[in-house]
Amino acid sequence: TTTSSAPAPAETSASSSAPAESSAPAESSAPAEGDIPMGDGTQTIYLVSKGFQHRFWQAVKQGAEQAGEEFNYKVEFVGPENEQAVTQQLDQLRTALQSQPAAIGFAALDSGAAGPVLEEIQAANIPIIAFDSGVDSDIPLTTVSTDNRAAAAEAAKNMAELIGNEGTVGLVCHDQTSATGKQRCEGFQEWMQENAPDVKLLEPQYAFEVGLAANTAKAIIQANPDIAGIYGSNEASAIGTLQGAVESGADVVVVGFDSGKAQLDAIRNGDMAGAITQSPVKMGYETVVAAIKAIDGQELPKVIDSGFAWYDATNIDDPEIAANLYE
Amino acid sequence: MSTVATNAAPAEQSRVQQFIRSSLQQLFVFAALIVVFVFFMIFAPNFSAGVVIPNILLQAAAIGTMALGATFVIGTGGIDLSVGTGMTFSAVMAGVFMSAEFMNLPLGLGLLLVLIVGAVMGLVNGLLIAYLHIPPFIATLAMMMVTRGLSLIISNASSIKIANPDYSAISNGRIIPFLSNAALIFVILGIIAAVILGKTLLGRYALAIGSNEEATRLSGINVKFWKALVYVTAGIFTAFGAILYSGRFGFVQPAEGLGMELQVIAAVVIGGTSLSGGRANIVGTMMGALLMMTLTVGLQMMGVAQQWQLVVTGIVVLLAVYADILRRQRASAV
Amino acid sequence: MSTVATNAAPAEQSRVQQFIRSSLQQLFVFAALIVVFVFFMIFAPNFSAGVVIPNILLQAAAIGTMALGATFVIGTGGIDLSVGTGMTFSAVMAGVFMSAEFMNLPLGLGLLLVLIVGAVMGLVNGLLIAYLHIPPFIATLAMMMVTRGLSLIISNASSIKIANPDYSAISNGRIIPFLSNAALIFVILGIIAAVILGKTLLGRYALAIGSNEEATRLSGINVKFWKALVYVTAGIFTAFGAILYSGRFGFVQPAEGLGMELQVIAAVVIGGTSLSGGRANIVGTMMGALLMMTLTVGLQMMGVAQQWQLVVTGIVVLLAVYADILRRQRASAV
Amino acid sequence: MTTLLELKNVSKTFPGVKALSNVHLDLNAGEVLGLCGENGAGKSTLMKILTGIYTPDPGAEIWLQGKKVEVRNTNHARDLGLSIIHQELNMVPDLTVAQNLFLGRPGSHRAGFVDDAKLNAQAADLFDRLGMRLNPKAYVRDLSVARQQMVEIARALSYDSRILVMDEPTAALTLAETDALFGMIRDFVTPETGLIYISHRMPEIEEITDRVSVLRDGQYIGTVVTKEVEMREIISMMVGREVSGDARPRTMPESDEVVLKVQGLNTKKLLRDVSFEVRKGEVLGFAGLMGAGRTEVARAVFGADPRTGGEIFLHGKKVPIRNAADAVRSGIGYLSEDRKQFGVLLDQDVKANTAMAAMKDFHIGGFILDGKIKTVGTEYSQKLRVKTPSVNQLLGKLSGGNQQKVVIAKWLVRNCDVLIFDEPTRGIDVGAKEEIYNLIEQLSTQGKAIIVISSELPEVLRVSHRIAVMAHGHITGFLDNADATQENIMELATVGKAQLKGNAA
Ligand SMILES: Nc1ncnc2c1ncn2[C@@H]1O[C@H](COP(=O)(O)OP(=O)(O)OP(=O)(O)O)[C@@H](O)[C@H]1O
Ligand SMILES: Nc1ncnc2c1ncn2[C@@H]1O[C@H](COP(=O)(O)OP(=O)(O)OP(=O)(O)O)[C@@H](O)[C@H]1O
Ligand SMILES: [Mg+2]
Ligand SMILES: [Mg+2]
Repeated sequence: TTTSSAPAPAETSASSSAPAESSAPAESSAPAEGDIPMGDGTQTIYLVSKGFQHRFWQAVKQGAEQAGEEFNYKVEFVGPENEQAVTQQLDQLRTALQSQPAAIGFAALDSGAAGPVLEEIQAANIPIIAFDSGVDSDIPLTTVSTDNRAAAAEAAKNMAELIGNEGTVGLVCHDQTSATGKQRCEGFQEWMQENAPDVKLLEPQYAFEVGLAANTAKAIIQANPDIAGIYGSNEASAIGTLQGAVESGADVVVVGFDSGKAQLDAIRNGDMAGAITQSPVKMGYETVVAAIKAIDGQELPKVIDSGFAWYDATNIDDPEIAANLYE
Repeated sequence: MSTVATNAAPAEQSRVQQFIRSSLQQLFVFAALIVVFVFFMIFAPNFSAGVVIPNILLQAAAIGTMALGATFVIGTGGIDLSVGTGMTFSAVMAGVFMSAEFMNLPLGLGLLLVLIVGAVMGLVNGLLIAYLHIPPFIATLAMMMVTRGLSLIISNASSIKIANPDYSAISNGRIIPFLSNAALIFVILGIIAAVILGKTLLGRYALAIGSNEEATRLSGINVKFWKALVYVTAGIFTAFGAILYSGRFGFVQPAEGLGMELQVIAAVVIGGTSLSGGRANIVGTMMGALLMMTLTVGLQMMGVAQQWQLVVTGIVVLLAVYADILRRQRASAV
Repeated sequence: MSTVATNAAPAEQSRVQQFIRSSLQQLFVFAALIVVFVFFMIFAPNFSAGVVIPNILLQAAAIGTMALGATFVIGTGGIDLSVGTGMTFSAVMAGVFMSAEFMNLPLGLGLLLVLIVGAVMGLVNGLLIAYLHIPPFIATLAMMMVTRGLSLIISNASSIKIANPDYSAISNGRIIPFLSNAALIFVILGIIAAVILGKTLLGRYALAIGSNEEATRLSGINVKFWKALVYVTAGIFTAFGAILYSGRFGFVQPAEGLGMELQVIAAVVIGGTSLSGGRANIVGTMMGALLMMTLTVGLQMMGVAQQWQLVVTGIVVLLAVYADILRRQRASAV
Repeated sequence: MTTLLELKNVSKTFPGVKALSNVHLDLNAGEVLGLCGENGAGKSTLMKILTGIYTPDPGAEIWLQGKKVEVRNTNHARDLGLSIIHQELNMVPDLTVAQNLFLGRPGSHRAGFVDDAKLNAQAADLFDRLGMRLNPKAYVRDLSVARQQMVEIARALSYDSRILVMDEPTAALTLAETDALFGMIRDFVTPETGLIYISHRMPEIEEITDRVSVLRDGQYIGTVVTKEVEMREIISMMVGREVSGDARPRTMPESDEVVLKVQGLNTKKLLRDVSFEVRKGEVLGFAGLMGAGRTEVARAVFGADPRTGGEIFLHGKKVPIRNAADAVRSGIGYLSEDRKQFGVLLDQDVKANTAMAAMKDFHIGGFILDGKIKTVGTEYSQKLRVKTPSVNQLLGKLSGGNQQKVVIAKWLVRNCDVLIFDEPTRGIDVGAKEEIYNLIEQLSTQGKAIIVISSELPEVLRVSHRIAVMAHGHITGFLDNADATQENIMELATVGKAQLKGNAA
């Protein structure tokens, strides 16, 4: 088994010291070492995320609220119904603008769509921070994100090792159209194609719910009895995939993404080989911190990496990993 | 004969009177809208009418326009579940026609083609329902799947950008100060829909079919034809909705639209149109769409957690419909 | 007088005969199922009956169970849009009752409470619809939003794990070799539903209400009560569905369930139950659920791209319903 | 005299039913042809074939003024000058009277736009011309059945057709309205036109028709000239045997025990202080003009509509009736006048409909006793001579009259103490009518308290021991059968509003 060795592992482990002990979060991650001014409690920082109904986003929210409490800012947090609801998200962004916050954080579902609203926000002189994934625009002052493509590549790399660099591998991706969804699928495929010529990749299937993912995984397994591994690109896909594998009784290596109680248990007891975790709490925290700095007029770096890490049964309880896992 | 004379109808009412009377009938959803609005003015920070009203109008325009078409369908006693994904499909086709990467057609031609796409979609629904007698729920459910699939296939599951600034101006421009064109177009389409419903054979027959299809048939009306035409009309309104929706951000997301049909139907029903057909109300539909959007915007601005927004919206929808039912019961008991 | 005498109806038909005759009526969806199945046997690699049938049964069990309840609702001429999110809500409550982090109740008590949750959900729907006269579409749409919100609130938007292996065994265990318990329970519940529909007052009155509510009321039947009871029944089936669904994974995802209502309704209608009420068919519903699931599994195994799966499923649903309509027309034209 | 229309060799087969076989019919110019036959004889079916709604079995011929035609659909029929008033109401409830009147009519719009003001004016003109008092702007859903029937009649007359078919147009009408209708019919018939008139009311047939054709069991029996025969003879052609009818009830109630007592009944819309009693074994008739409020009394007593005042006593005990279930539980049965809307489950079978009101007797612990339902259903179908291939037939496939019998059976099975029959013989043929009268009589001798609401005065006189007459929501008087005549009933039924107010004050 491997431990984290992603393209940016050093920062990852460093940065993942997390807001928990956030007495000194600034030193841990922010390349720009400004100090963080306290707010007066009246100003609001508004985060428009990609969702609200999954634990991942709740963890982001939690991090954001932590930072808000610490520095005396109010934090509002919204997200659309699902990861296809781009226009709903943009409406939420505009409504956020109308409530006149001091700063806005924005996790764009579609990197190209937000232009007009971002211009409005800029015109209203409200600083905007991108998080989770980037935006095709110069307007956000910085982007706090995970490199999803690299993270997916890390998953692929581990998968390849686990199956001995050969065999058939299936993908159950969680979303077909969003940038994150695509990157998590493509990053995995690209790494395999470049580095594991003996691995046969199946056409990716899409399933955003546990039940769908389980059924999909079973169909993949039945159609390909020689299957060696399946990758699930978020919590629901990964858990569903695992269930599908269990129900089929097939010996399949399942590699996942994100965390959550069921996934953690599965990894602990070895049913799932391992998964990639991002640092959602930290991502929320850093986004708010960056916003506060922006309100203060400080310069921000172009990108703030919130990191990711591979975890499996061997390192799941390491403090720097555990801090980024949520149940 | 009967002595309780019905007597020659009270001298011909003027149109204005008629309109006021019928507006009074719609008062209920209007009252609900006002109540909700005032509530947010008081309790939601920064919810100021000047900024929020144009915004709500802009955001409600697309769904409201789709709801106009759905009012006809529901008036016949039918239903259109494909309105959300059909909207997306029309928008994807707008992208195909007008974006630089695809056909890059001139605006006028592009728009015309989008409307034709909407009409064809409606026609397919209409043929399935009127001529093959497939229940509307099933026919449009199938169309929902098919249009969603096609959107993803055609767009290759990528969002499409329509860079043409004129396209964007259809929604975002302001011919009238303070009112986005989307809102203006919504209102104009609303007036057109009201005229079609109240003053044309199409509207008359739609409601007749919804009220008693067999009697309508026996009156010598080609029920199949008019029913199909109702779905075509709804398809055209859906295409208008697609233009307003995608024009706002100059951009189309091919996987959107699922679930939107429920919002559309809710707007229609809150507006007083009966799901069993026969009675329909265009002004009510418009108010219904605005009410839903006001709730969305207001609750967000109040900072209500989103889980709770769902609960609150559900309850407000219930209250609005229930109050309307109570009012009608009282009215008919007098 | 009459020559076509009423006369002692052709000697009392045996139950078996009756059953065969009514099965023949359901033949159509059954035939469609066979056709689809054989198609996949030929064209989908590794689609072998031995493996796939238990699998399809397992996967269809939850939705099929929910569809059993929905058959009653649709039989009254109503609809239940809250069945998907209501299922999730029941599952979340199962998590609350039985997972270690929450109440950690013993299995029996936990299951009972889950069924009670389903019944209460149904009761709320029933009261809104039967006693407050809110149209089923709206009442259950509101419930859809409310239950979805509550699921997220109660679970704190986290998935809940129910570690109890006995809970898992409800779905995944195999009392009968080769057949998962979920499938077995589905079949048993199907038989119970068929008995309720065909042999009890509840079923009789549900269809009477769907056929002519006013006439049923004037026959001295407490329509409100029985209608509410139909929704309660549906709620209980939904809770059973929730147990089968979440039991499969020992795991509950509170954001799931949206959109499932359409699959459920599609299964019911494909099975021959009329959306306008008055006619319902339990065996048909079960076949309908299996047909939908066979399509999903088969198309995936054939390696059809998912966009195309949507299109194909839409078209097959249309064909299935249309062929059934043709058959009925022919039957009544003879 | 020229032959306007000739039907030859018409047969029609429905699944399981041969509704018509080789029927012949001819209509002369300038005449009213009566079409008689028992329930299910095939009258409506024949007329539906004539007007393009059903396609006949191959071999049928329709000759219009000497030309053979094929009627393709309703519109084509109308183009050929054929129009029909159907037995069942065919109104669109959510449209207004005027909108209904001109629905689907060429020339009712300009380039697809409709002008309601113009339609209203035209409708008002038409009503004036026909002497009907109807508000063109009223919604049809708010009209009573009788008024809807008037709209249907107006619509059919306004088509200026050459041949008009009226399928039981007076089923919902009272005598006065029937007279008015006959006036319209006489105006309609000119040397160029002809009218086919279907009714189960023999006096009407006698009064309005020139010739009568008779069908029995889908067979053509013959045609007679009305003036040359006694109605008895037509009836025996219809039923194939003699039917005699007493004019008055043959039994008298024996008990003084009051079963149902209604006191001070008021409703929001119409009823004012309606009080009456029905004794054990008594048949109380309700007479009155259209809209007098008889149905409203029945519905209020039965709990189908809300009361604003008034008390109901059963066997001397006050019963709180708030809805139909309460009423049925306390032993009241109500047979509605609007069968299609309130009486039957069209897509359920005969036996299920028969058992519907008495399900308490047909289940054990919620489980239904299908065998018992079938036995009882068969028993009552035979008793009432319901014409159906079996008790498993869907009710929607029975003729109107046979549906009515099933509804009656439903209440007989329930075995209530109080039975309210609202227009019990509407659409029922003479033979069956007499059977129903006998049934009512039997029930009264069994000690039931019975209310019969009827718009046919002979019927009221035939069955009632006492008669309550209503006008404008008031009971204007009670008459013992012995004292009652058509004349003194009409007198009470036409008491003016002003007089009533005077009384009340
Ligand atoms: N659509 C149908 N399907 C099956 N049978 C039918 C249908 N319509 C009529 N019938 C049958 O055809 C026969 C003739 O019916 P029809 O309605 O013409 O009788 P009718 O003479 O008009 O009787 P009534 O006086 O009761 O109206 C009846 O036995 C009836 O059950
Ligand atoms: N002039 C009218 N126009 C419209 N509706 C009327 C009129 N007069 C009475 N009605 C309605 O018709 C009904 C009249 O009462 P009801 O039906 O009890 O009369 P009825 O004596 O049974 O007469 P019938 O059943 O023959 O119409 C009431 O509901 C009343 O509102
Ligand atoms: Mg008839
Ligand atoms: Mg009456």
